[in-house]
Formats: sequence, structure tokens, C-alpha cells
Amino acid sequence: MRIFGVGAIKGLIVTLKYLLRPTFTTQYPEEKLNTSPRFRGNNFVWYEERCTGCSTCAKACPLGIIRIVTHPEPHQQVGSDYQIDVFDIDTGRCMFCALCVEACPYDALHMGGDFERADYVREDLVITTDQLREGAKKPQTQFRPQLEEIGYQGDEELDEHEAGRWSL
Amino acid sequence: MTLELTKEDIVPLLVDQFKDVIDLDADQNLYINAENLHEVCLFFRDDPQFQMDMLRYLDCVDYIDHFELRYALLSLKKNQSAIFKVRLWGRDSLEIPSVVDVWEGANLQEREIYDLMGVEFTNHPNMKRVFLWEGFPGHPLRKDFL
Amino acid sequence: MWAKWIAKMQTRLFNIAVLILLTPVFLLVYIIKEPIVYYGSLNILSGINFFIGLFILVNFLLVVTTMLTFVERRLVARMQNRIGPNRVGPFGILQGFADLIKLITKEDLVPTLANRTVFSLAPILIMAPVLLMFAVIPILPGFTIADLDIGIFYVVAITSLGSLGVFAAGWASNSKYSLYGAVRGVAQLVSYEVPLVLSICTIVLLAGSLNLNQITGAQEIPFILVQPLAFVIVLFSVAAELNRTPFDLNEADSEIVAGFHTEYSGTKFALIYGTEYLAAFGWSVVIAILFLGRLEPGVGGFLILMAKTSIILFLFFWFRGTWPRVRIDQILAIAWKIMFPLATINIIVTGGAILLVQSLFNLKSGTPLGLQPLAIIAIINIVLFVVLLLVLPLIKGLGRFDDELKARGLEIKGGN
Amino acid sequence: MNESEKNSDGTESVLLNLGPQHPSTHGVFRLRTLLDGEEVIDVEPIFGYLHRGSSKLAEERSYTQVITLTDRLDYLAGMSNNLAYITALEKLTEISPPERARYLRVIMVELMRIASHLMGIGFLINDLGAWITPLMHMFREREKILDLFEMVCGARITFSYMRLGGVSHDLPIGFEKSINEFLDDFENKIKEYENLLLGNEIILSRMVGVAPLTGERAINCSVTGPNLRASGVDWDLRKKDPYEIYDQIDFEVPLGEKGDNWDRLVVRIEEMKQSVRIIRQCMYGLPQGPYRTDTDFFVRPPEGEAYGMVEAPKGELGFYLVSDGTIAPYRMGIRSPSFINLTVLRELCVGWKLADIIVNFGTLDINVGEVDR
Repeated sequence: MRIFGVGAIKGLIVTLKYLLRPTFTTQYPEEKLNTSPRFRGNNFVWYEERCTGCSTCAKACPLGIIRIVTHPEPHQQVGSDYQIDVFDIDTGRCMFCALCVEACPYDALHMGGDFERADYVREDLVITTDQLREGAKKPQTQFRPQLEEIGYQGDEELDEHEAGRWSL
Repeated sequence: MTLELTKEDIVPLLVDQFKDVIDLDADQNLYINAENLHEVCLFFRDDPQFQMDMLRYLDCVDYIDHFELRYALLSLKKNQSAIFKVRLWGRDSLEIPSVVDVWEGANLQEREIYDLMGVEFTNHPNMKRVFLWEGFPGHPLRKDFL
Repeated sequence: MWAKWIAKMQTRLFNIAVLILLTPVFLLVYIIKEPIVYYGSLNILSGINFFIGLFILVNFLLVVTTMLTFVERRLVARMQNRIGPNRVGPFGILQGFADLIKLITKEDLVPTLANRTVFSLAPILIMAPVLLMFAVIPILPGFTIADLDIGIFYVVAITSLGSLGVFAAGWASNSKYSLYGAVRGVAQLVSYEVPLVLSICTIVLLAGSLNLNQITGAQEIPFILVQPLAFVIVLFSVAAELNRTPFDLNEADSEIVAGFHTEYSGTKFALIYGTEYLAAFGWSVVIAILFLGRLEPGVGGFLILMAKTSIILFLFFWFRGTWPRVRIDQILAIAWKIMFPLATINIIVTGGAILLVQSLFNLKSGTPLGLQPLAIIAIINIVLFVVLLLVLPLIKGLGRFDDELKARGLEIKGGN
Repeated sequence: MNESEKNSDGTESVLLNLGPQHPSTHGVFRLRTLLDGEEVIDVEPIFGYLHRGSSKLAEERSYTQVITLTDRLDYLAGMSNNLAYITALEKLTEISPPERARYLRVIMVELMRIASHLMGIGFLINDLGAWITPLMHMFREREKILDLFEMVCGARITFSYMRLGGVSHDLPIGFEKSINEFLDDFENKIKEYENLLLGNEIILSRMVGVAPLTGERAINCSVTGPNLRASGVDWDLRKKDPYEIYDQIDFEVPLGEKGDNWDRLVVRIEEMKQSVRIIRQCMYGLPQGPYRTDTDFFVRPPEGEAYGMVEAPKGELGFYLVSDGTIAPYRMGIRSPSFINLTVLRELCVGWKLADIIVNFGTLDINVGEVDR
């Protein structure tokens, strides 16, 4: 037989149990959760040495936020790279779908694992070419299974030879 | 698996009752004249061979010179589905009878099509815009809306 | 012109008005209760010291209120796997004060179409009765501001005035949400006053007095053991009166946003919000005094009282952390169809039991009951409590969910 | 509806706007209610505040890029939206994914179903007035599911995981251990939820017998998903029209009886249990092999049309794609279950109390992102 109020008391016991247990949440600025190696952060890692300026990433982008300006060298050889003048990514409009990373045939563009890029002005969210050149080269393994195979965890600096499927 | 009734399955059953409603010219899909839509829908719902008790999905496509409404029907009892289409020629003052009294599930879907495509459903109980506000210029899903 | 100026100044001078209006309230207590009874060795409450005492009391209460908001948030947060506020001060204990400062420095908004006078007075009307309630609450044996002979009656009477403020707030806001909250609040309060008073009556029967000091003195056995049913009824009636879960209908946030205080902001909101916790504290002290045994003298006694109070407060916080809210028709049904009959049964049984022990032990009516008579009444009442718990689900209508679910082949899950 | 209309006893009705900014409308959603005291006379849902024109946007994007738009329809169930779109696209292009990809898809979609139902129940109980305790308990489990998703595809809400002819990523190393840990833990957690919620007299009194919906009405109003099954109609696309590998999996379809709020709650809890079962079977039978076929990024399907649908957490989610042979769809129609389920909202609410509107709305489990599209 069911006693009136037992169901409600069962609920009380559940909450009492949790009162005595450690919490699940963490204190964000002090403690950060570990992100997975595939985590799509809101920055990008770009290896200028690997990039040919083919603009495949810009074509793949659903929003068209990647801006690439290139020019050929004065005496351009067939098959050699373009010179890249501008490579901007407007992360203010980016939705971090990683289609550009998937599309890149030369493994030059990677997702980064940073998630603390909040800013006061929308224009500051644009990652400029210089920022891409000088930024930390910690690519995530999103669409880069070759990095996972070597056990890379997304937290080390990789140079342009290690980051790609083949060395230059 | 849900049995998808093709045109070949449906037409012989329909022709007996509705000789002139079916637009037999089109090759791939079953087209129905807009004037007889209501009776055909009732037939689909009540006929023991169809028993289409649910209007699964109602959509509209803008083909510049005509609009095409696609009625996807579903019979939960017999686990079969059927599709028929209605063509509306022209771009202005498009009207088609509502099927809300046959399947009430059409209520919001017809309002959506009215809102975004500009096809007006007559006899609909509440023919108002659903997403956009009254007085919004144009119908966004039309191909000429930029 | 003149009225317009008043209306304009009202909001600006609101903080001063609170102080000015609250002072006569305490003066009133001082005048009504003349002479004030001074007890024992702690004869500090005389003349100007009376006001110093009041100052200490009111400030103590305000600090308690601010702390309670923090304590509730921390406790409920832990029930929800969260940490809760922990940034302001050590462990976040200053969170309440930070909130208070934030609220006081905020703009004091009054809706354009609100009735400004009533709108501004309502928070005071809500707060004043709760502060007045503390006048009769004994902290130590015989240590009260006003040792009224009708103490518990005074508590019940004065706290129900709070609903006037709730209704004033809801009506003056000129908001539909507020009006709904206000109407709900009044309906709820009127319903729950009845079982509350009936249950307290049993305590009065046992103690033979309305005086809170004498009620505590009569507790040879804590009255929670003598009157378990009355304790449960009082606990839930008080929850309804305090608008706490599961009866927080007049500020049901998921239905009517914030109920009667939807339109309040700044200091006025701080008053209303603080009153909620102040009233919870006050009623918890009253319940602790009524049910949880005697008062002990000295600082230790005060701490014991606070510990008892904390237990009751924790119950309220715990309910809030666990249970959802009932519907308006259900809350009234619970009051009139369950609690009122139960309270009536309880008072009849207790009255009978008292007559029985009086004839058994040859006690004159009016003399305090001793330990043994109380024990006998306790046994009778505990048996009654258990029997009622078992019988209640059999009553048609109360156990209807079980029947309905069984008919559908669904058992209520959640065993083990 | 008219505010000044007099009721039978001569009193006037109250017109109350619940929303667009309201604590329990789960987004920007407005319920225009006409009340006689606490009793509901009329309810009219007004929405569109979150209308983003996904269909129109899709007409200017390539088929692969549209996947990112589908994430944002029902933002609590991105994987299901991905799968529904990909199902339609695969019907259109007649590309079929490898076996491993099918298993991966089912695992992800069922995890997503658990996450979505957790949110649905959590917010429902929150609307009932339980401060936020059940909600936080459900958020905790959902967080673990999102961690799993982050392991697999790098995102927590907007996955873009499915691809034409497969999925974008294979499982990472250590995923199997993590998911097994989660599933073992989650079964205990469901028991805990039942302890916390299902026995509680207050929840029972608020939900049992409130706002019943008969099976015939539900079908006629095109209600799908758990709401339809709560009304006792045995209709689940996973059983009746199996897609992916559901025909090889052993699971049950929980059914309600009366279609009241209680049934809608219980059906969701039972579905979570079945999802756990499905995931376990998929993880056990997960074949080795490729996880995606090689397809063009800018795929050009043949001219034609296709309607692909899946049983999403909220109901039958379908995508209707019309192709004109170019890289972008000519028309993308979305059959969103939340939107169509709203048809019955008025019927459920009228005659009940103001507090019940919120609960009925909660049990319908509407996602405004999907309603407005």
C-alpha cells in the first residue's frame, strides 16, 4: 500500500544526497575543462608555408568570411605558389563548421583550440593575416586524422612539416 | 517499410470517381486540378483503400511561371503514403481551397505557405501570416523576392 | 499640482520614508504595550535603551535576512550540483550584501500607469507586519520586547496583514501578472489561515495559554511529538503563507513572471524580497518555539533556538529545492478538503485526550499538564497521525492517481 | 478573440500575453491567452520572432554548406537535423553511405535523442515550478553527452557531423570507453530521475489526466513523435519505415494511453531507456570499414525532388529538396515537427487553468528554433 507523501519524500532524499555530494560544475576562470583534441575553437591555425593561395577554403565557407588576396610572382613558374597578400578570417560571423579546414587540400588551415577570444568591438574579431602568421601554432585534429595517428593531443606547437599529411 | 503509392497505383482507383480532375498529361507525378482538390482529399481520407488519415507534409515550390503545391499523405493504419500535386498558374492572386476541414494538420502549414509563398487558401479559418507581421512587403520564399 | 509634486518626491524620498514610517510602527508597540514587562537580569529594555534594543534587533534581523538569501542559494545550488555564489567575500558570504547594495543603488522605477502612492506604500505594508511579529517572539525564556498574553494570536493576526500589502502591490502595479499574483496570494492566505489557526489551537490547548513564553514553558515533551499532525499542518500552512514552494503561487515565476512584485525594482524590490526571507525566519522561530521544545537561558540557549530555527528553515529551502508547485485550484482544495478536516480531527482528538488525562490524573482545568499526561496525549496523537497517513490514500479522490495509473497498466516508478 | 466579450456571469475576460519575453516560453514565443479568472478561454500561439529564413538561405548555398544551416533548426537536436537533411540528399543523389557510417549515425542520433528529451523533461518540470533542480540534474547528463559529441566532431551544439555518403569523422580513440561509462551511469541516473519526479504527488496531480489528446485528433492534426505515441498511436518511423540500420536493431516503442501530460512525460523517459538500448547494440555491432564515401564538395544532384525524413526527438523531421541540377537546392522545404505539433496547442489548453498552459506547452516539447526556422 502506498502511503500519502512517500513519492514526495523520495524526491527529497534524492536532493539531500546531492547536497552532500561534490558539485559537478567547475569554477571557470580558475579551472578550465579539458577540451578534446578535435575541439573546434574560435581561432584558426594557418601555415603560410603550406598555403598556396588556392582559395578552396574561401569557396567552401558557407558565409564567405575568408578573404584571400594573392598575386603571382613576377616570373611565375607553372606549378609554383602564389604570393599571399591578405588572408583574413572574420570570426565575428564565423560559425566554426570547419568546412574550410575540411576543404583545404594542403593542410595549411587548421582549427585552433582557443575559446577565449571575446572582444568589445566586432571588428576586433577579424583574424588578420599578421595575427594568423604570428599566432600560436597549436592545430586541433579536426579533419586531420594524421595528427591523431601520432597521438597528438592538440596542445603542442607544431611546425609546418609536422602539421600536414606530407612534408613540404 | 511504408508503402509509397506511385501514380500507377493511385490513378486506377481515382479515375472511376474523378474522371476529369486528374491532370493526366504530366508524366511522373500525379497532378490534380485545384477546383476538385477538396473532394479528392476527402476521397483519399475516407476511401478504405487509401485511409490517408494524416497530412504528412504540405509544401509549395515556386517554378516562376507556376506554383506547385505538394501534398504528402500518410496512412498510419495501412502504413502507406501517397503524394499528389496541384499546379497554380500565374503569380498573382493565387487561390486554392483549404483542406483544414479534412486534415486539421494543414492549419499551420497552409498559413506558412500563405505567409512565405503568397498562396491564399480559401475557407481557411484563420488565414493570417504566421512568421512575418501583417503588412510585410512580399513573400520571402518566392524566387523574385531578394 | 500638489499631488503631482508628492508623487514625484515619493520615489526620491522613498528610503527616508521607509525609516520615518517604520519608526512610528515601533513606537506603536511601545505605546500599546504599557507598561513593558521587564524580565529577569537582562533589564536593558528601559527608556532610551528600548530604542537601542530595537535598533539591535532590527539590524540583527536585516543581517539575518541578507544572510538567508545567501544560505538558500548555496544550499539549493548544492542540491542542483552547482556551487552557488562564492565570489563575494570568503565562501561568498557577503553575496547577500552585494545584492542589497546593488538593489539599493538601482533606479527606482515606477510604471507610468501605476498608482504611485499605493505602489510605494505596498513594500512597507508588506514589511512592517513581519517586523512587528518579532515584538512578541521570546529569544530567551521570558526575554521579549512585548510579552503579550495573546502572543501567538498576535503573531497570526499581524502576519496576515501582510496580504494587504501583497494585494496593494499587485493592484497598484497596473500589470496583469501582478494582479494575478495578488489575487492568488489573498485567496491562498485566506484559505491557509484556517488550518493554521486550528492547529495552533491544539498547542494552546496543551499549554493552556496564548503567551509564547508560557507555551515554551509548558513543553515537558517537545510538542512536535505530542502534535505531529499539527506540526505538519502548521509547516505547510506557513509555507503557503510565506509563498514558498510548493505553494509559491503568487510569485510563480514560470506562470506569472514574478507575481505581485513583477513591476518592482530597486529598494522597493529589496524590501519585498527581504521580507520573504524575514518572514520565513520569523515563522521558523515561531514554529521552533511552538513545537521544538523549551527555551534555554543564556547564550547557549539562544544558539539552541537558532539551531532549531535553522532546521525549520532548512526544511523550507529543501522543499524549494525539490518540489514543483501546485495549481491554484489544487492549493485551495488541499487547504479546504485535506488540511481543514485534518486540523479539525486533530483538535477534537487532542481536546478529548486532554479531558481524558485530566480525569485520569485528577488535574484541574487550567493547570499545566505534567510529563506523564503529555506522554499519554503524545501516544494518542502519534497513533492518530499514523492512522491518518494510512487512511488518507484510501479516501476517494486523494488516491486517484494510483487508481488511474494502475488502470492504465502503469505503476508509479521510483522504488528502491 | 475579444477582450471586452462578457462571460456568462457578466465578468470580463482578461487578455494576457505570455511572452515574447517570458520565463517559460523556451525562447521567444508568444501565447496570447484569453482568461476567465484562472480558466483559459482561448489560446493563440504567435511566433516568428526567431524566423531566420533557413529555406531561403539554403537556396544560395551548396548542398554541403546547407548542413550547417540544419544544425540551427532544432538547436537541441542538431544531429537529428543533420541526418534528416542527409537522408533527403542521399535519396536525391542516390548515394548510399558505408555500413560503419550508418551505425555511427544511429549512435549519434540516439545520443541526441537522449539529450533532447532530457532538456524537454527538465524544462517541463522547471515550468511546473521546481526551482531548477530537475533541470540542473538533466543538464548535468546532457553535458556528458555533449562532451561525447565534442570528442567525436569537435562541437557541442552545432555539429555539422553528417556528410553526404557518411559522416565527417570516425570515432576517436577512447570513445568506446567513454560512451560505455556514460551509458552505465545514465541508467542509474534515469532511476534517480524517476525517484525525483515520477512518484511525486505534486507532479502527479499536475499531470495525470490533464490535457488529454485522443489518438484520432492527434493524427488528424498531424502530430508526430512522442506526443503522438503518448496518445497511444503506434507510429514510429524507426519501426514503421526504418532508415539507416533501425531494422536490424531490437528496441521497443513506448506508448501512452490517454495522451495526457503524464503520458507525454513518461513516454519521453521510456524513450531515453530505449535509446540507451539502441546505442549499446550499435556499439556492440559497430563494423569496421570506411566511414564516408568520396563525394564532391559541390555535389550536383540530378534534377528531381526528394523527401527524406527521420524520427527526430520532437517528431517526424523531414526535408524536401528540389534540385535543378545546380550546386544549390532549388527549394528546401522543412517539415518541422515542433511547428506542426503546435496545431493542437489551443485544443489542449482551452478549459484548463493558466498554470496548465505552461505545462501543456512544456509537454508538447516545442523548440522555437525549429518552429520559426
